[in-house]
Amino acid sequence: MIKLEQVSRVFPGSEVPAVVDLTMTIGDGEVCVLVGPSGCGKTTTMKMINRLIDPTSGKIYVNDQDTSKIDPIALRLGIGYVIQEIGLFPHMTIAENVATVPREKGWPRDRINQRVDELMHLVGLNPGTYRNRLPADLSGGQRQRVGVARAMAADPPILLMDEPFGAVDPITRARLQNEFLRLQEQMKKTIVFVTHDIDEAIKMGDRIAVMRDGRLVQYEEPDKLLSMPADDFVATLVGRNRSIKRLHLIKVNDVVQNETPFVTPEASVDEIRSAMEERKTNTVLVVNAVNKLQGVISRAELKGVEGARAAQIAQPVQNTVEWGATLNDALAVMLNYGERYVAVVNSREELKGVITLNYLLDLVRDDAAA
Amino acid sequence: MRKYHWLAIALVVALTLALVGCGGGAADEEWVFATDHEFSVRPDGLPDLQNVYGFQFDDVITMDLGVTYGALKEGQVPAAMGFATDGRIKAFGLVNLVDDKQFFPVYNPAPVVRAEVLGEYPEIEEILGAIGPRLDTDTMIELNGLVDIEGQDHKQVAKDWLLSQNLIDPEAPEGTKGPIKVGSKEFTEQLILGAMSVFALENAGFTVVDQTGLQGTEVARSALEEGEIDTYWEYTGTAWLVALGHEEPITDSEEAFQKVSAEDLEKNELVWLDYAQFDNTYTIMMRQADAEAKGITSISDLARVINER
Amino acid sequence: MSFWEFFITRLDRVWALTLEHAWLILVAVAIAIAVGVLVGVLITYSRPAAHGALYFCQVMMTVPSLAMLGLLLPLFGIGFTTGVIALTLYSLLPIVRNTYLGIREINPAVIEAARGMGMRELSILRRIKLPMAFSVIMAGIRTATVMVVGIGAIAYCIGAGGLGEFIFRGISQYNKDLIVIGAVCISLLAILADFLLKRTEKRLSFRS
Amino acid sequence: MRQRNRVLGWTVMPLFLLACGAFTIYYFVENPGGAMAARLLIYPNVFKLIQQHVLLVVVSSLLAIATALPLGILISRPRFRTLGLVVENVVNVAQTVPSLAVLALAFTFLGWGFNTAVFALWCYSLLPILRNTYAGIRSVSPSILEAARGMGMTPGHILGRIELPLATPIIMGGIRTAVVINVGTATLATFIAGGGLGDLIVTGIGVRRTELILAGAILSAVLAILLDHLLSQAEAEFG
Repeated sequence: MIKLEQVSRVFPGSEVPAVVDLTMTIGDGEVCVLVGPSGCGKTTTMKMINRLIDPTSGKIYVNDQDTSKIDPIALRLGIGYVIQEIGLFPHMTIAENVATVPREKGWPRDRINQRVDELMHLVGLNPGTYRNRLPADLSGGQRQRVGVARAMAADPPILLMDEPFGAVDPITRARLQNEFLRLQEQMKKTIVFVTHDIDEAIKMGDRIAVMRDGRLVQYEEPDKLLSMPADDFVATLVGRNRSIKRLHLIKVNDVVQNETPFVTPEASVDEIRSAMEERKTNTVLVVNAVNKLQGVISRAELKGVEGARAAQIAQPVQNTVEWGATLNDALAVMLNYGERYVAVVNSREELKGVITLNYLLDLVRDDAAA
Repeated sequence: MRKYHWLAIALVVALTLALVGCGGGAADEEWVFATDHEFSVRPDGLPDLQNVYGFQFDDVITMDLGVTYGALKEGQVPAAMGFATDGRIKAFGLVNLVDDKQFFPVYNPAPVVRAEVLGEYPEIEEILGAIGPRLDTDTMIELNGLVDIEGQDHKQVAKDWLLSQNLIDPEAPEGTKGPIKVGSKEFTEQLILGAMSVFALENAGFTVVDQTGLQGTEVARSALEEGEIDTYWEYTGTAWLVALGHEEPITDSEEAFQKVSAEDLEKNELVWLDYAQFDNTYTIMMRQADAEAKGITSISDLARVINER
Repeated sequence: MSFWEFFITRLDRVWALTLEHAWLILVAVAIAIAVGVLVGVLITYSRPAAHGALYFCQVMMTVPSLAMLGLLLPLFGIGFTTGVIALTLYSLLPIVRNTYLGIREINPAVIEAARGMGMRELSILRRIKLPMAFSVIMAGIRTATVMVVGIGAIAYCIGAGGLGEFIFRGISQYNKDLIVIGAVCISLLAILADFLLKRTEKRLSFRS
Repeated sequence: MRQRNRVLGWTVMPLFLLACGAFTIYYFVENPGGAMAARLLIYPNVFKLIQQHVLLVVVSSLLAIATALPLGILISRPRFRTLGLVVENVVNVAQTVPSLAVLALAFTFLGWGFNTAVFALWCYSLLPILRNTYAGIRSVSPSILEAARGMGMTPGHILGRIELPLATPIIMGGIRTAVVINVGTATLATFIAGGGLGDLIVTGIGVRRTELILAGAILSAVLAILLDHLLSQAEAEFG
């Protein structure tokens, strides 16, 4: 648990304090996102937690210990720290980068090596391929994964993340965010996450702290923040399309449906037709015995192919989202491919179900009504 | 601003041409004198020489000692300073002007040794003292010539001569005593004399640290006084005027040696060993043909010619 | 006597003086690296000190090497030691400057990341700052070494020994062969030193 | 503000340096520290040596600029691309050759004197100017050149209005380096009868008179700083 009590910070030579009288508590296992326009004091607040910056007044407690009484080195070794990809050490290999904190802590070599492999697997980088590469040889997304792995090397209970996905393209960013959320589900770390992107905040945060001019304006769960903004500033920040933004908050996992019919690859044309009739849809998905998605068949493809099997006429499925994505991702995919549904698959490409456009429309309408 | 570029380039070219045009050589009838650095400031050097003889060169060019001979030979200057024992004077067709007012003192070289070292190894007196009396003017001119004209190595020249005089054996024994630090100044004669000291000491079973080739009198002298070297060959006149700071030059060899050695022993605990037979005096040189054509044989003649222009 | 005959008769001397020269450079540059990197690192912690030191370096570099040698002469006497001191002073300047600039050029985010992860200042220095500034520091060392090879020749004037002997003796004896031997040996020594340092740098530095 | 800095740069700093030089001359001529140094440290003599030194530096530097600049421009032209690379590599190696070696080698085939010294200084200062001219012009981004060509500028205009102005800081850096090196190397000219402040220094070393060494050293250092400053000032003016 991290507790800030009336924390203020004034930088020398500056009349305006960077952070004023900030009091907040971040619960264990929670992702707390600090969000606000640049210069609002969110990064300063974060850096005060690991004492890269010391508060001018006020107290900060980490696990009920006053941080000003802990040696800053010991404090930092117990807190993971992720910044944009530029924070990687360009002269060290990926393995060396990841091993930084364990080496600082004086772990034995074997244990470090083992841990590095483990972490690289965890963030989806094959150690055999990437261990001895330099950061410059990696793509932006890969570098960001290294940054996360590096912060988690010594398995710290707390992570500080300063715009960790800021420097990558939107598609990669969305993927990294999803991966990270999935990791967090297993790890249950206490995370302080700084961003200026309200969408990212809504997607990532268990609680969101909106800051402005060094003050905490509202500290709420994302859903509440969207439905009940504390003042005009927050309302403007979250934007007029709040209801659509709520789509960010709902995971496909929670609402996946089975409206589109499935057939086996061996199904005949008649079987396919009847499956469509049964659910009154124009498409049918082809799924094999181990539930793996093989393709899709629409009414148009059924013309003049009497006697063929489903596997022969199935088209590849492009409109899929991964398990753990949000409804917003699902909507984006639908719009992209002009389909009224998306297929939800897990990382082994097994079909988990579908989400339809009608469902989304209902959801947004309900919101607006409420 | 852009037009300045062409302006700047044009300016550069113009200035260059102008300066190159100005930088022409000296006019023919200019009396330019070539000297080394030390001679330009010594009490027995150019400024006082000009005062005593009452004339003034138009220009003085300072250069490395040894370059003066070549400069004179090639006709780039009409007069230059040199050393009387330098082999190049004869070889280059130069002539020494007579020092008719006896401006220059005598300069007999002798090994000067720190008394402290001599106290520990008294045999050094005999070893180094034996060299000087066998060196007369002709010998020294010849030895210098071997280096400066023939291009032989000064060490080889020194060794060959010592062998020919039976002062050393062909193979030096293993060094067991010492070490003795031998110095010398930078010019050829000093290098030869220094090398002779080195070989003679090595022949007598000393380990020798070779510090020869020091830049100038004062460097060598203060090195000796401060114990950075133990011995080097100094000239009586130079020691009298430069090191001991006297104003009146001594023109008799024996008198100079006696006075210098007595004072140096008393003041600086330095012992002068037996001096060489030759007097390596400074000399004012001209090309032989040139001097004859102008009827110059002495420095007074030179002064007269320059003043009567 | 042809040049080559002349050269062969002096081969021993050439070799001895080249070694002497190289040793002079080696000692001076080694001391300069130790002191220069230390000073360069220390001044990164104080802006006024850094400005002062850099300005001092810039002014010192304009003092002609001959003058510097002359000024040290009354203080330290003739010989190898004075030569080493003068060469060390000269080679300090580019090393201090480049160490400072090399460390200052590092992206502050990298250093903050290291601090944020709990690295101690000493290990940041050893594992982040110095390795990342390595190529810039090496460039300083190369500049210093090449420069000092040349000044080493002039240091013959104050009895530091080395290849300057050939040049100065060649000039005063009007002996062209001696001058050529001296000039060529010194130049080769400088080129060789530069080449070796370049190789070392390539081998030790990370790909960028 | 910038205007004021410029005026100050042309007046205060040079005047201060000149005053330093004048004081140095005055102090050492009045306090030569003994009869030996007094024979050399007299006003006409010191002024003659300063004049020689300045002449050595200025003539050789101007010659070097006048040759290296056009040469650098020439080898940076696309059609001399290979030549440029060759020259660049040769210059990089040649720059490691010590100045004393260049001076001594020049002496072996040109004999002693002012002209030899100028030649050696010219050779030596050619390199940094040539290299920086080439590097400066090559550093101009190809997209800028393409834009200029696309707008229909002639090659001459591209050189005069785009390449040279953009390369000016680097070229001026080379010239400044060359001039400062020249001031230092010119002190060595005395060994081959080139004159200059080296006369004071070498004589001072020879007869161990600190006053002579100091006078020569300070005056040459002041000269180097002054020329460097004036050049940086000129760079700010025209750059």
